[in-house]
Amino acid sequence: MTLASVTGTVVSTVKIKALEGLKLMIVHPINPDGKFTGKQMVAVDSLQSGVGDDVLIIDEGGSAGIMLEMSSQPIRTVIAAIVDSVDIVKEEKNVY
Amino acid sequence: MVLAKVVGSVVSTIKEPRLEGVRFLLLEKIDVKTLKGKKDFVVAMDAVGAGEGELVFYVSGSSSRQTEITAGKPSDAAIIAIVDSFDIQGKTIYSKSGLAGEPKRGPNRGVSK
Amino acid sequence: MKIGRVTGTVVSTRKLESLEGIKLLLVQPLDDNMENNGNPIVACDTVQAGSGDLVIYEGGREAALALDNWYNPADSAVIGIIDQLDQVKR
Amino acid sequence: MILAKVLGNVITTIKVDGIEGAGYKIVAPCTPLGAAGDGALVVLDLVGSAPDEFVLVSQGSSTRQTELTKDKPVDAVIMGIVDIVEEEGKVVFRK
Repeated sequence: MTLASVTGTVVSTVKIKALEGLKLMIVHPINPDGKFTGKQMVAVDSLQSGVGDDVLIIDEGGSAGIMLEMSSQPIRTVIAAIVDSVDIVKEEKNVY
Repeated sequence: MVLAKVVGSVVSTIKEPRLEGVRFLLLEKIDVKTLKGKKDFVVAMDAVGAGEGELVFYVSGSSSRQTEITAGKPSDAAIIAIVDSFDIQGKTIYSKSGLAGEPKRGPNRGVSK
Repeated sequence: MKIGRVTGTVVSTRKLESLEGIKLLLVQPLDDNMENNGNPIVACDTVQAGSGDLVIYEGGREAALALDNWYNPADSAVIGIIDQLDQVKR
Repeated sequence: MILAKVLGNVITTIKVDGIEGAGYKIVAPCTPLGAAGDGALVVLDLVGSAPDEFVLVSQGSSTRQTELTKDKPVDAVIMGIVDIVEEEGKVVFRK
């Protein structure tokens, strides 16, 4: 799973059957400090997230199928959770 | 599988119902030669009871659903083992202290070179 | 499926039993412009491809399905030799 | 599959893989000439390799297609030890 920030929404009228009725969001992976990293993607949202929310995305077809209760669907990126908080241990000295 | 250090945890109330009761840990991938974090983060389900500061490795993709904790859940990364030690070309790079006894649990376990 | 060029072969004597008899090819993945893209991979041969051949290969779990003995952990297989390739210039 | 060089062993006692009889190794993906890059992977060793050996690594769900790894949480395995690599008609690596 990857931490990401919801940066926008996508509206599409002409689309494959599997995507009908599903909400699509643009998500951009972020580091724990909130900085953008990597490339943005489009994820299916079933949790009513909004622009600005930090979320956990899963980028794996089988998991997307489990979440959306579909099988052999051509969708692999889904929003799995809306993040409340990320706790990071303070950098301890001599951790290793 | 990829070696990573547990650097934190992620809390979420609104989530996919099947993810209820699962711990999400924040992992930072490490450089295996220097043990330094690579500023490359991933959130993984915890299937072994790992604690912050520990060195672990995780499986990705559909293989991550093959543990008791993650079976049937939407998951693309699961921690499957806590690393005791590892060596490169015969030289021990990392070793968790207290190997002989029961590993100490809790957030402030002593982990030293 | 992806496009690559066969650049050589790999020989392994100590290997899993399920891989016995399978020829292993060194395949250089190519990008949209037919330029080398990353490190070569090793793929199982199912079509008697040879060095220099332009081929299509499949990655992932489906790759092993191209082999007679498909129950093995192979994750890439050459499944076709390309005779001709037409591409629209972008 | 990719070519990789075995760097060393990974020892674990607390694990949930349910696998007995195979250990974990650290490997670095490398070129046919044996030059290893920066990246490193933890892989399950199914053939008994030693440090510095050149091996074949398979990744993904295919790696569950062995008797030992069936239905186990594994996404990378060593499945062969490389003896010879021949490139452009020339032997570029021989064990």
